[in-house]
Amino acid sequence: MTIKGFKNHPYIPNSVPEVQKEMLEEIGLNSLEDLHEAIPDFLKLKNNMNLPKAIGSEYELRRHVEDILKKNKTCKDNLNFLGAGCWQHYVPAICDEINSRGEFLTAYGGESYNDFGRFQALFEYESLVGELVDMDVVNVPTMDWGQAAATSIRMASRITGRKEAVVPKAMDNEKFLIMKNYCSPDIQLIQVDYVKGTGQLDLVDLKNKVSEKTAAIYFENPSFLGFIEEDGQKISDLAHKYDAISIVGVDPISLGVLTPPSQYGADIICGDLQPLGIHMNYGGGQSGFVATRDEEKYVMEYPSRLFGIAPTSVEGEYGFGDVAFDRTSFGNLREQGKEYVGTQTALWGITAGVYLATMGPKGMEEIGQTIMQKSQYATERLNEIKSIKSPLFNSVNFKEFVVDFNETHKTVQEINKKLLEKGVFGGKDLSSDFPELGQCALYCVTEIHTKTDIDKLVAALEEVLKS
Amino acid sequence: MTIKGFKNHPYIPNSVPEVQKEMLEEIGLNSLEDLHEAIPDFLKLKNNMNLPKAIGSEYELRRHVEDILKKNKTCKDNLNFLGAGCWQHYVPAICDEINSRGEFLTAYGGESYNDFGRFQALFEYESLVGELVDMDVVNVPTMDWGQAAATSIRMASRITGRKEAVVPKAMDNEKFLIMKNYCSPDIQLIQVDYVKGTGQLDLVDLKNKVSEKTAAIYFENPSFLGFIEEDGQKISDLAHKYDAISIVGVDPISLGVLTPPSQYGADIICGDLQPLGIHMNYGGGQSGFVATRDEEKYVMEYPSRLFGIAPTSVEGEYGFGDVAFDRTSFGNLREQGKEYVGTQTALWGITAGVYLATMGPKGMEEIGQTIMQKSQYATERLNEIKSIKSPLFNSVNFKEFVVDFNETHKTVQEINKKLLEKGVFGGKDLSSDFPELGQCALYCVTEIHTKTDIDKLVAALEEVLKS
Amino acid sequence: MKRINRSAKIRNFHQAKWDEPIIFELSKKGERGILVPQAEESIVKAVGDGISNIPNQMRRKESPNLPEISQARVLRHYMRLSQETLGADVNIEIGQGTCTVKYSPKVNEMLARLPEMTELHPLQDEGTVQGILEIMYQTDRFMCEISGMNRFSFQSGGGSQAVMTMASIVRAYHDEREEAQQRDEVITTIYSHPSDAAAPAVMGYKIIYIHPDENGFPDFEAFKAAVSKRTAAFIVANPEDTGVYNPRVKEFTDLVHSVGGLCGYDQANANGLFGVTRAKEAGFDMCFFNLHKSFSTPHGCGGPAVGAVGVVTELEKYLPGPLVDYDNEKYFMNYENSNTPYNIGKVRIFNGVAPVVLKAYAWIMSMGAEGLYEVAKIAVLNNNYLFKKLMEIECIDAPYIRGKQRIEQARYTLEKLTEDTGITSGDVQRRMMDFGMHYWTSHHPYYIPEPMTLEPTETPSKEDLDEYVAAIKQIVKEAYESPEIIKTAPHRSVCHKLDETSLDEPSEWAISWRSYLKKTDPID
Amino acid sequence: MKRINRSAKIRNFHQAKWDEPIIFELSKKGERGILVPQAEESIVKAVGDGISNIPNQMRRKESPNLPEISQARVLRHYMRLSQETLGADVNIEIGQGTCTVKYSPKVNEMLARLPEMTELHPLQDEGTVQGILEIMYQTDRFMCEISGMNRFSFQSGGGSQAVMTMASIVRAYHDEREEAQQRDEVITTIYSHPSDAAAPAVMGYKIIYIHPDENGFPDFEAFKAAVSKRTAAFIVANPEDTGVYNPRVKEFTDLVHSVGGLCGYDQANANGLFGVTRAKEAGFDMCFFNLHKSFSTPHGCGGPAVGAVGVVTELEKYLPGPLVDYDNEKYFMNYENSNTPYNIGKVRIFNGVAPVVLKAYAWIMSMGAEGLYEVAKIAVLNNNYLFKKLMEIECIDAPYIRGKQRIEQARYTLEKLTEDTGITSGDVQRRMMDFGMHYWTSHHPYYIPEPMTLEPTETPSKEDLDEYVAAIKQIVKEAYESPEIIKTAPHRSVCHKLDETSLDEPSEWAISWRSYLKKTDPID
Ligand SMILES: Cc1ncc(COP(=O)(O)O)c(C=O)c1O
Ligand SMILES: Cc1ncc(COP(=O)(O)O)c(C=O)c1O
Repeated sequence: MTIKGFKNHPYIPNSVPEVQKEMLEEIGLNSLEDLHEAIPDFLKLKNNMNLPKAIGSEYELRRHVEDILKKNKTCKDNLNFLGAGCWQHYVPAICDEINSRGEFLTAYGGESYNDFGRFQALFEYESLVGELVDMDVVNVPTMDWGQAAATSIRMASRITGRKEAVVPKAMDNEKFLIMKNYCSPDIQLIQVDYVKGTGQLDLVDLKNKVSEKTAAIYFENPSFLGFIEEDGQKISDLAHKYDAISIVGVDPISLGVLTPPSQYGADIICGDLQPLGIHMNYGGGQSGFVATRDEEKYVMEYPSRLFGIAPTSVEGEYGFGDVAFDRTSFGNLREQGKEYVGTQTALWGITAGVYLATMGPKGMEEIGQTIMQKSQYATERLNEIKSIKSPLFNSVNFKEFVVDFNETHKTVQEINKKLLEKGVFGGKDLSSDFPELGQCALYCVTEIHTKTDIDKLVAALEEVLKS
Repeated sequence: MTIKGFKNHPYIPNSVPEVQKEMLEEIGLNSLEDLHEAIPDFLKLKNNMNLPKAIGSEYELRRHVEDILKKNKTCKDNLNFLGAGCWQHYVPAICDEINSRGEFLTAYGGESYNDFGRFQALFEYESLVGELVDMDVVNVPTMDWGQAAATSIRMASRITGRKEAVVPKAMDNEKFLIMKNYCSPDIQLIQVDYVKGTGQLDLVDLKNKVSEKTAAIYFENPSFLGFIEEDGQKISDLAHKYDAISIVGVDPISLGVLTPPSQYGADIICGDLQPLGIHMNYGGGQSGFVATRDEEKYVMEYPSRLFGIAPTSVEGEYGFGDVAFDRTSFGNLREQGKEYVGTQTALWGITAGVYLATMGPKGMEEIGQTIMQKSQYATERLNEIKSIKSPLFNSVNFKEFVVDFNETHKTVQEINKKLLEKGVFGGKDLSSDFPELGQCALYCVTEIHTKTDIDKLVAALEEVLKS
Repeated sequence: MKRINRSAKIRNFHQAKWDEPIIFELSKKGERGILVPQAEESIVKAVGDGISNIPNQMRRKESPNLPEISQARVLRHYMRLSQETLGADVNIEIGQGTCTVKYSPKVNEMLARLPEMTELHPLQDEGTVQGILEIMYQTDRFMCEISGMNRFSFQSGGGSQAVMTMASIVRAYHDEREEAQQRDEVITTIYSHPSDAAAPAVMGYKIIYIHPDENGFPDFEAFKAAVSKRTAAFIVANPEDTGVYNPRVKEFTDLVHSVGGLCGYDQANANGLFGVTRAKEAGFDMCFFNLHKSFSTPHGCGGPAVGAVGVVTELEKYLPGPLVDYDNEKYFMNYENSNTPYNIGKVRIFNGVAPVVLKAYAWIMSMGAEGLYEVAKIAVLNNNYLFKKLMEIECIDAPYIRGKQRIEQARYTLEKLTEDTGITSGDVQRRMMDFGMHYWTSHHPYYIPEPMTLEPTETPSKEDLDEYVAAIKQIVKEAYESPEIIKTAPHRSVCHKLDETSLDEPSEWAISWRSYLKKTDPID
Repeated sequence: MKRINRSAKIRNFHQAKWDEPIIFELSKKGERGILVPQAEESIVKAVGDGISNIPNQMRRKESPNLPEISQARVLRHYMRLSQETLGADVNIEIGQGTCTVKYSPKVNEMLARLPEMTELHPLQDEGTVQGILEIMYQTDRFMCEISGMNRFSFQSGGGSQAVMTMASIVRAYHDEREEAQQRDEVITTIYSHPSDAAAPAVMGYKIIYIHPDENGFPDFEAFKAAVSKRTAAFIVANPEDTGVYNPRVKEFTDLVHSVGGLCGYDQANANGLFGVTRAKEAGFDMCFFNLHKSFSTPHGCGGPAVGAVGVVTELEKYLPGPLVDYDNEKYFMNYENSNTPYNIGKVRIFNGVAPVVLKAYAWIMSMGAEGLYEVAKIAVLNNNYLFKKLMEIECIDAPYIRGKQRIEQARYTLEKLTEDTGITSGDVQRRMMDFGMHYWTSHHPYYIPEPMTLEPTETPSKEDLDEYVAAIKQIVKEAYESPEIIKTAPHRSVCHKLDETSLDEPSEWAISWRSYLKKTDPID
């Protein structure tokens, strides 16, 4: 065994040999090697692991990693129109300031006695999202929208005792795969078609697929393809007619201008917090939420932690704690509790809270309106290009919209490649997930796009299509 | 008057009209206009100021400023060999982490009862720099090295009651101008020549200029031109012989390997903290320090605040306060106190403290050694280029050195322009401040330069000189 | 001046206490926290107000009842809340057993916050994300070397989701073999993490628990009795949170294999074993590492995080895709296994939490093989030093094997203290806060009575450990001398003892501010 | 559950108290906080150890006695100290009169921390720093518009240095006119900042103080008597920290001009006057703005900062150079005035603190002319609301003129409180800390007995002001009912009442840790 000691590492105070000696003496051992005597020899590694040599200094480490990262081309230095589940919105400075505060960044599982601020911030986050979706109960965030939707369906299944859920065919395939895996093996997901011209959920097909076996109807608003699903109330009514649960997935940044699903019959609302002050992070910014009314039958089915407010032994003092803790897998019932809980995305929850507190009602209204205006402008300008149809569907869009390139006789892939050369990231290529649409792409326009940006896209596309 | 109200600005909570009304009522006024009735009408502006329209949102502001800043080319994306009073060293992440903590960043003039952490951090900074320079007293930082040197001379002048100070001719002209202005009108600065071959202070000339009228001899180590001033003790002895004070300006990052001036007779030490964990900031990172022995006659001449440690009414508790506060212009004597005090560069002091606490003795030794090795390597490699002499002076260098381009028959300006095209920032052109040297440049090599970087410089220079 | 006497061992601590209102109470009609970009006039001219064409029923009628607060006040509020949070950056993190809270170097955080990381869209063209792909690829390679596994996926957003991913793989594996119906049991141990039971249960598995023998090893006889053709998998931590390493682990995994089951290793807290022993040699088919624990990326109050799931070659095709590959020229997303018929699909959207992978990469690069080995040594040294010191306190015990070292953590019992004084482990937990310390009892149920679970990692110094022990000693002393101070603790925290009665009472609990307002009567 | 009663007006506050050792006490031999890059082997081969050739007497023999501490512990230490510091980000900043502590927007800080700002060397080729030059140039333009002056220099690193710069200009101006000998007096007022006297004194000037008349205006008769051929300059704040605006200011400046002197306006705290009135119209030849005060850039515990000095055209040639200019194509450093014979030279190395200028630029751009005017209005509104509320408290008074509004701050007196109860303003200061508040007495000497100087700026909301007043009221009540609690305050801060005796005693004071150790005997 030739493993050499590693002395005085800045991250390991007790790597100092003298200290080790003192501590070893205290526990009655002679050498560090003795520490692992509990592990049988035949299980022990005989050689050093084959890893790159440690970088010798923080400076070199930084330069090394920065050199690698420089190979990335960012949405800041380029013009990005990708959305499809991860959206480029403006992140207020205050959001980054708060989530980089060491205390929040490095806290974990303490009690409210130690981590009072964490509990309050997450309680407030719950409350703020509650106002946005107009519901009384919101969970401490889960992984992402996909997980939130999957859990919503499992909740519905437990509440109704049923094993089928109806979902739209026109949804994000990745999200569908998450839900499918998480609902396996017992819950079946049944896909409902959309209306060809409008993209709206096909109510005829839906009626055929809903039955007494249906635990829930899950749909999204705005839909994955960016338009506003207009028949929310009808869909919810249909669910309720069969004593099924109406679950709506929502992009929270739309809720300054769009009706919250609770107001058109949703029993469970879920969605992604990433638009609310969280960087895209190559998809690492996603964070799921679930919201319901404050009814025991719903609350008791959440797998997540739910932070509640409560008094303390001192008058006038707020306290916080876990509501119905034993409901979770951290409670006494373990796997008999609801699904499972663990590390999720709490810091993004706190961040979304900061975002909503900063934006306020006016900010949320205005951002919704700005997004509507800018995306409509983009839609219209693109539609002026002869061979392009924009939007493909005859519905009102929010933020995203399908652009039809079929008439260009070029593939979206080709077009996007050319756009890339001009520093433009074109919309998501839909041709493999939605083969029936041929060559279409999902474009995303938010408050960060200026008129100049949009005009630049149009000009770039015109050039690309000319060549 | 057509100034329109500006409602609900995020930075001005009481810009809400309803609140204004309530407050105005409380103070018995009818309108905001009445608030300034103390100002005679003829002094009032009649029109809006002619300023650009406010940028409407944080996002646009950010994009606007970032677009401007993008016009800068940084020392991170280019290869920089400029030093000359502002040096590119590695800034440990922990330094930025601490000085961006909102509490430190936005604190100001509170008492130790409110700002205990600020007092402790600055007391510790004083103590840490004290160890580095081997002195018992260090001030809360002043503006920059130039200011620190100027104040040191004023201190010496008050202590000795004399009005002349001897300074090296081979020093930074900008620094000299600061000192000259600050010492005016009463103190005269007399320049001492350097030895032609070595750059060392010319002891013969020095002897001629020192007299009973001399308050202080000020010299630097390493000198402005980068070499180690070898006769420190002799110079100090000479000062002391005339009951003058020996002041040494020092680059603190050299003190892991170089003797602290207190050990060769310096009575006052000054210098710049910028190398100790502070970004260059286009020259905004400079921060001066002054250090002396703990003798009343010295301590009582500091104009700066000096934070001292003291007990409190509770056993075992540390407290901090201003030592000899009345000495300063903040004390009861105002202008009869020592010079003046005010906002200086405290945050850089805290930062330098973090740096020194992080580096420790070993880190300071190693960085000194690394800098010596790398700069020697650069000197030697450059000297291999035929038409270049490097270093010009026959002395041992620390970090910086003079490169002689006279034989290239090109001006430094031309050369630097060509280097710039290759992404290399060449050394400071000395031709106007040191006309006697002809075409020479002051190069700076620190721990951040890799062998590859230095080799790149050499190759670039070779190419430039060939063309 | 006399020298100030600093000989006290117990810190004279008080947590920042700001008595902050709930954010809604800060609302003042009309205040704004930020201004939002408006559409340019020419856009407005072109498209109008943008919202009139929203179908009426889908147009929000009343603005959301969010608070209206100026920016400085929002900032102040959250700054204060942050000070009221005992993150690892300010604390001696020893008292969160099985959480592996270690130092998260600031340099790594700064790297992860560069726009070259934060401003990447997950669907960007591969050519534009070569940097982050390289990092993901290399980290996969490192994980393989550390575990002996063959391929890693970084999709799982935490350890529990990693267990879920393992359970999904188990299901897919047996599905492909058409044994899914028959194999409906997952075996674990009582001291493995609750998620090792709960996540497989979501996937439809019955959970069989193995209890420890008198040494604290999972009872091999009981295990033999449990393993059968119904066994889908054995999912276990080793050591469990008792810190006892099961030396016969290979016999366990062999047995499971012999009946056709799979073995998944919960290596959330792997840092005591780096470079010492690996999943592969112990016979596991899968394992996961919590990058936010053993690999030092910060916990963020509970995520974002990564549970990196590694598998042997045979199981690679089940891993959620895409995986990052390298063709000697460029890095690319490999969708191959996503397209295999029994692939589990996705567990998290896109490519997992890439910044966490980046931080783990940077940490590993600052350690190297020797550094990781040192981490393991010191984590174990620290734990056993702490163990020794605590066991010297009379009323503290730790069940199970003596003589051998615990690995990186241990579960203790304060049963005797409770018997002697009535002070429970929960009481001690609250009192520890008065000294600025985390303290954790254990997961539920409390198999060990009055449990206390501590895990020091390699981060604390000997002084930190001594300070922690001194605080425990102080509390033990108080328990015998003045228990009231403990029962009424905390005294130096943001809040005092919680009145928990409402939290389990549907008519009273309040999970949001609006709910609280509805359920309580205004004070007049 | 009953609603929690939050009607208390006084915050139940405690500052974070960590009881941290001095950093040296954390030292453990052998620990490292960071590793430093080493010269590559090939370099070592080429040049050796690099240090042997240091002349022996210049080679350090014993390492500096710095502490040896692992990185996490250094971080923890400073994180804790930061929590123990009442920065404006966490506090209601009202109690630091004449400091203009307002909100420093985080977005500006983030901009200033971009590498395009931090990683610039001041001697870089102009072509490579067009961005920062543009910002400096534009900010100069803005300042000119705000003040009516003609040209600004950003070299001064604070307001006091700005006064020094003005005094230097005064000297240069009279030098050029060969009147420097004769003109050796600078006139100021007792309520102007101490630096308005102290900095000119460094430049060799005798200081003449004008006292206020019964209204609080600088006494014009006394002023007339003081002005003479010996007058080099009049340097004054208006309003001074009493908040009283001198409406006859133009008569003052006219008088000084009539004898050949210059007038310098201390506009450190200008935010009450933005868009309302300017230095130019009041007849000043020079003025300065504290960007770190009125223009919102953070104070940083006392710098880095910028005192932007503006002058009329005639004085431009004395300004320290270089200045930034624009030739309609590119921005450049103009050294013209540096080369004029009577130029003052430099006051700060290089180009001043550019990131502070950047932050001020961003702040102005987020305000515009209307926003700046609103700042002035609200700063004055806040101050006068506070004034009204405080003056309702019986034992609080503020000397001088009634009826007219104070501008952005005011100096009060607690003389009656002291007479009644023995509680001094200094006592109140300490007690305010128990409610988490700054409180400032005044500059010395205390011309107004038992002074209290408050300046709210436009940042606090009405609620913040009310909370501040409530705390003062509470203390006043205590002063009459239970003064002991005030005399022994603070109770909820990091430390208790300081024993100040050693601080003025040369044999006892300790300005560094090593000095403290030398001067005190070890405890055994
Ligand atoms: C042994 C073990 N397994 C699994 C987990 C779950 O990991 P996570 O918290 O990331 O969901 C943990 C975390 O506490 C753990 O310690
Ligand atoms: C009126 C006035 N003048 C001058 C100054 C000095 O400014 P600085 O603190 O930046 O040196 C101040 C600062 O308090 C001030 O308020």
